[in-house]
Amino acid sequence: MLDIRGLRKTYQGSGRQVEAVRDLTFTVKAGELVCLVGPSGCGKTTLLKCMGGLLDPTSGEVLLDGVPVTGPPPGMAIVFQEYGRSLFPWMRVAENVELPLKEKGLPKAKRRRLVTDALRSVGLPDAADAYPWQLSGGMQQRVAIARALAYEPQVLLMDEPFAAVDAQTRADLEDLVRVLWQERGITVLFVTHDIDEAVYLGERVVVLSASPTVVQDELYIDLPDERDQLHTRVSPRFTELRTHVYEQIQAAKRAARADTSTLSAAADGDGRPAG
Amino acid sequence: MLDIRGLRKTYQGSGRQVEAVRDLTFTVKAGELVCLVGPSGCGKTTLLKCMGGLLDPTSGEVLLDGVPVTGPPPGMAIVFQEYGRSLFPWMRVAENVELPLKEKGLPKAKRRRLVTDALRSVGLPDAADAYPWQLSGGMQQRVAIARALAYEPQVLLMDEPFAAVDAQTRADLEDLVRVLWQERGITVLFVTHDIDEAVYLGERVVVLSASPTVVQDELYIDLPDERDQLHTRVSPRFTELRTHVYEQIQAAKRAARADTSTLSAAADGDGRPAG
Amino acid sequence: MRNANTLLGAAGLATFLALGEAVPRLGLVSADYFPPPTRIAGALGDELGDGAFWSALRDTLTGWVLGLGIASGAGILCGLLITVVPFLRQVTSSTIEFLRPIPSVALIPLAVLLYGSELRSVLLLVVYASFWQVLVQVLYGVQDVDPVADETARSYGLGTWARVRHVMWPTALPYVMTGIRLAAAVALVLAITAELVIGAPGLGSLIAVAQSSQAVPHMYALITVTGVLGLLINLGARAVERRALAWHQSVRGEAAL
Amino acid sequence: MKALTRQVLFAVGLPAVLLGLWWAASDGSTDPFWPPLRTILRTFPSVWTGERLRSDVVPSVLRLAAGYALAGLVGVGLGTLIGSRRGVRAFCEPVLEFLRAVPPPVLVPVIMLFAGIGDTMKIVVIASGCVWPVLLNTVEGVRAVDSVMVETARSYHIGGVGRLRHLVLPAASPQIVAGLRQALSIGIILMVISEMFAANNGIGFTVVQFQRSFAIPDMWTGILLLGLLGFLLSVAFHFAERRVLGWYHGLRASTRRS
Amino acid sequence: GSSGNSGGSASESGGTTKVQVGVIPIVDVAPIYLGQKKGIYKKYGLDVSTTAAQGGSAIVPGVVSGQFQFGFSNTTSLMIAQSNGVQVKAVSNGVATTGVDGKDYGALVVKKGSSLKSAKDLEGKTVAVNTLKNILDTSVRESVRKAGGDPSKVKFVELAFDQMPAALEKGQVDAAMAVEPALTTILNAGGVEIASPYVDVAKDLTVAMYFTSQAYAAKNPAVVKKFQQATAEALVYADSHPDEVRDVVAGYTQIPASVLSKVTLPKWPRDISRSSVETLEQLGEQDGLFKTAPDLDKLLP
Ligand SMILES: Nc1ncnc2c1ncn2[C@@H]1O[C@H](COP(=O)(O)OP(=O)(O)OP(=O)(O)O)[C@@H](O)[C@H]1O
Ligand SMILES: Nc1ncnc2c1ncn2[C@@H]1O[C@H](COP(=O)(O)OP(=O)(O)OP(=O)(O)O)[C@@H](O)[C@H]1O
Ligand SMILES: [Mg+2]
Ligand SMILES: [Mg+2]
Repeated sequence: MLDIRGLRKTYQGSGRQVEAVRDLTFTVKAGELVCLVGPSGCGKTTLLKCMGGLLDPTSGEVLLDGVPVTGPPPGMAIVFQEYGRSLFPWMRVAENVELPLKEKGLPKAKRRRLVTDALRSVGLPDAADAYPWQLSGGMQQRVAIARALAYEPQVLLMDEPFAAVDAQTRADLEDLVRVLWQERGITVLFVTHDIDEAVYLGERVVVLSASPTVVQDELYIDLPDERDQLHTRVSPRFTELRTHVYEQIQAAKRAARADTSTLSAAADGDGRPAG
Repeated sequence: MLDIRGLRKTYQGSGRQVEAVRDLTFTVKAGELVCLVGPSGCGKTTLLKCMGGLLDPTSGEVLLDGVPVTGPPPGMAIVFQEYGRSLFPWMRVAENVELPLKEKGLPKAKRRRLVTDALRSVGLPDAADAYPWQLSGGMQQRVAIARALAYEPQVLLMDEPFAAVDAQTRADLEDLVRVLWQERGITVLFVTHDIDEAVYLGERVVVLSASPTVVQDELYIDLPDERDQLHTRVSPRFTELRTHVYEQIQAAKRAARADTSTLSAAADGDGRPAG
Repeated sequence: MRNANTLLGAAGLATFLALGEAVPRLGLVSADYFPPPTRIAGALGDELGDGAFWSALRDTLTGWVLGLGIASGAGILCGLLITVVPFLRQVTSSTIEFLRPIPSVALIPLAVLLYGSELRSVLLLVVYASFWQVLVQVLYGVQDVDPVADETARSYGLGTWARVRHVMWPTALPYVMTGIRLAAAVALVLAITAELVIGAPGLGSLIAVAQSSQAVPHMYALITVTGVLGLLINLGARAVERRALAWHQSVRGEAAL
Repeated sequence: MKALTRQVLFAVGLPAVLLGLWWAASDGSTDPFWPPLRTILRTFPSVWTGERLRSDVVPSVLRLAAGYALAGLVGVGLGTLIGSRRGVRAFCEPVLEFLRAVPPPVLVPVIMLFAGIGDTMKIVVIASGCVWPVLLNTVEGVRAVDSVMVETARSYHIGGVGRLRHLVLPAASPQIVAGLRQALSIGIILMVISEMFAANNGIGFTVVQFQRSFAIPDMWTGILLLGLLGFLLSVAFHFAERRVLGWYHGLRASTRRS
Repeated sequence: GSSGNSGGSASESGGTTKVQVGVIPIVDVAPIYLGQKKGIYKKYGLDVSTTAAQGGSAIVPGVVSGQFQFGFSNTTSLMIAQSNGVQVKAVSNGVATTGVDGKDYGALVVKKGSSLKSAKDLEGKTVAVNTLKNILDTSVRESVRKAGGDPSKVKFVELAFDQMPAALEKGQVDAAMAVEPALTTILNAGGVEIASPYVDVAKDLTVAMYFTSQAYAAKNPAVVKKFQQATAEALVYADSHPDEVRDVVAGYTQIPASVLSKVTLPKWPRDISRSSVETLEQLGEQDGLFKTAPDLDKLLP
């Protein structure tokens, strides 16, 4: 379904040239739930924007059902990492969620039902009439998620969508995503920094290397399809998988670290700010 | 050192009235590292802003060394949850970090050293000349952290400061905070959603209830002072403590949930968006 | 809070009047050429009792309302069109910069040639001058769209029109409001200047008569009327703004404080 | 290089077409007020000779520069003050709105009472008109500074001058620049108006003189010159803006399609 | 608006022709208003309405484009217009100097206590006139010349009449060529007349005239004729009824009563003085006002 082929992206401008993504090739099959992990700044957001048709790759291509993506394809929803800025401050929460539905041409009654349901499912049934800037960070993020859910997309791209919510809500939302994915058969690409989350959620985890980015590892998650927060997370296989991913990320960072000054050095006590 | 007494905050405006914080009373001693956890939207950011003198409480007061806080007190640094918007887009990264030091009147050489060290310690030695909007989300967040560190505060308030960075970087930054805290003897108040992080970092964990907010629980973390990622996190006491905190948060949410429609209901399959 | 603002504003005006009273009374300039407000008030009373004044006021306001309406509508429309079609922006920018600084006063003979001293002459000048104000503000405002917001809109498949309506327009709105406030005053200024020079009926021609008649207090009284008109216009604009921009940082910050 | 040619083509394309249309439409004209473009262009070099450049264009441009600079300083200064203090705004706004609505041609005599009839008067007149777009835009820009940034600055004790320099002015700068841009063309307009009073040189004076003495083609050359002047100034402005607002244009363009 | 436009808004209905006249709202055009009031124009089958503009720059294009059928403009302006190919045609006298030195409706004045005693003293000084390169500076130069001074040494500055009193008093200009009612205002404030430039040009100087476009005159000779006759009658009437003139002026201007009672009224002779116009032409030519010499035969009726 989604084919990323030899994707490369170099940012230019204001006297800075960054090769964010060097060479990415992987495939997401229809109806798959793939988690993407990788060090901070490795190009996950860049990749997602290229897949969403919002950014033109420097070279390589993104194919959706075999057709190159040149603009935002229909039926795809993105939850942006910068959730705060992706909500329109001039619209109330319900209006924010409703807007894409309006553009889709849904009848009013249906729109209203979708909005109410989506807000309820992210735990914000009472926030419909608030402006986004009247909400806490986590609430804003959940509004952005609700907007994507109400849109009923075929493909859902989520960029660290649960970063700002508390552990309990996060667990609930994780289960929500899995339920929706199973019921609707949608394709989900999920960027996260939480390794447990990646393993718990995904059918497959793709580990990216540090920038300039390539695919460091791909891992099939052979946990049973029926997962739940209590039992899955304590199963031995889960622990094995998460350890594996953790090691891969460390390997990815180590490769990058070899040539730049280091973060762990700071933690060891010799690179911290003088004081 | 920091006394929060009967703090209450009600937001008003645009036809919405929210009692964000109902009644908070607790104390942070000088040189303590306290972690604050609580459900999304319970008022942690609000509390931090009141402590930082950025927001006037509706009633109650915040005392710093016995003196009521009316404006931002000197020697206090805040890392904002909305890291992206707290960086000035017209300044390069190094200038962003340097600005508060300039205002403090530090000599140029010292400023430059502090900036370089701080950026190195958060793993961004090469980003000094970039504009914030040329960085990834996690990198922006680390710039905001570097700014606070370079400022060499006595009191450090951090609002979910590691939400956007990867697991490895997060672990490194956690250790960095603990090292700085131990070496400089600063007072740290740390808001997080990650229960493990709260227990790993804190001397004490304060659990807030859902909105309208009160203190649900306070927990002294009796782990040894020398902590490290590998061993501390697998110790039985750590597991006990994190389970306790987890239960408290669930209790907090359960109390709130009793009267509003629920999030877990959605996860169970009956509250999700129709489709 | 609103009351406090009104009071402060009144205090500001009172200070201004007191200053105006003091300058001639202290002999800084002769009261013959710069009459104190008390004398202007007398002349203003004369004018208010005169039917000709009211019909002139109506004529001026007609020119102003029509001119401003046309200019704002055209400015907003052209501004949005020019930004939505990048080609247009590139092609027109030099022409816009060329036409903009051509002073409307230099167009007066042209206007007279085309329309004589009728309302249409006034309209031509008013529209020409205030159109640019709105247009430039729209161009800058649309440029201010947050890239993340725009990307959000595009990723949800919002079409061009929907993005104009739901993203560009609200972002540009604060700029547009400023543009319209600027244009409102410019339109008034031009309406009166045109009447003054061409002799189209309105406050401007009354001012011209007062000027050439050496009726200094009457002239100032009429100027005061134009100033008060400007004041009222601004009050209206502010009221609209408070409603339309309730979500905006500038208005929002005030409600919370 | 190619991009440059493209830009030049775009810049001259539409004006060329318009001039062509004008040329064609006016060619047979015998109306003294609508001279053929051919005549106007033929007159142009003889009117705006070196002597006139020195005696009329240069003084005008100098007065414009002085008035514009004054307006910029006052507009940004006052605007910042008014925008950041609600009380000051409430206090000043009625008076400012009052003054703003007074047409410059009737304001000039009043200004003459205080500033004489020399260059000072003209500079004040230019400034008095240019100041409004700058002032209004500054006020609105300052009012709209992002709350998170304001809080950041407060918590780091960035106050006073530092706050102005590092937070308020840069944050408002996109809007201030919009105002300065507007003021530029208004400045040219007021330059002409100010030279209609008590003047004996300047572009505006010359144009009005031509108009009154029915030297219509010469008057048209003056109008063309004013347009040309505005265009040149705006090109200069464009480059200055690109420098000053580099961060802003980079930010706005950063995530658009490359 | 092309010059071929014959009718404009002039239309005949029931024997009366509607005509628009562009005027400047000053004392000079009192005869038109008086003629309207007294029914003189009606008598000739004309329904006259006036539009007040600030100056010739709005009236001449208005007449040429057919917005106005007739207009009021000073003689020099008309000659300049004609020499530049603007097809105007004078139809009637407008206003003339009183011809009395020291008692004219326009005069060269200085402020109270000024050291300037005669036009000769103006050398090196600044004189305010309402428009440069026009009838006023030409006349002032003639006064200087007649007083034995060098007119090229006088500096002129443009200033509207209503600003002359203040500028004189503040010393921004040394002298001003003012006409009524600014003249009376200045004299009331203690100003002193040092010359009567109009009189210096010619005792019977035709200062301004009513005019139309040549196209209109060619197409509507009958209307022009009626306007000429009616205006002549109105001029004569005004000239002999100064009190009625003051009354009518009070109606269309706002000249304060105290000033109005003191203003010196101009003369409104029936006919244009061709010789004075010729003098004015020569002076204008001396001052370089004309591109090509105006053709008085074509301009004057
Ligand atoms: N607009 C831009 N201009 C220049 N460089 C950019 C821009 N956006 C991103 N980059 C650079 O591209 C690289 C990848 O950024 P990206 O946002 O894709 O990372 P990420 O994987 O999403 O990181 P994070 O997990 O921290 O969000 C970074 O080095 C960043 O500095
Ligand atoms: N400016 C505001 N106006 C109105 N209500 C507000 C405003 N800011 C916050 N609130 C409300 O106050 C409550 C607490 O918000 P706060 O941001 O303090 O929560 P939080 O604990 O930081 O949540 P999170 O973990 O999601 O960031 C929320 O219900 C929110 O809707
Ligand atoms: Mg990212
Ligand atoms: Mg928060």
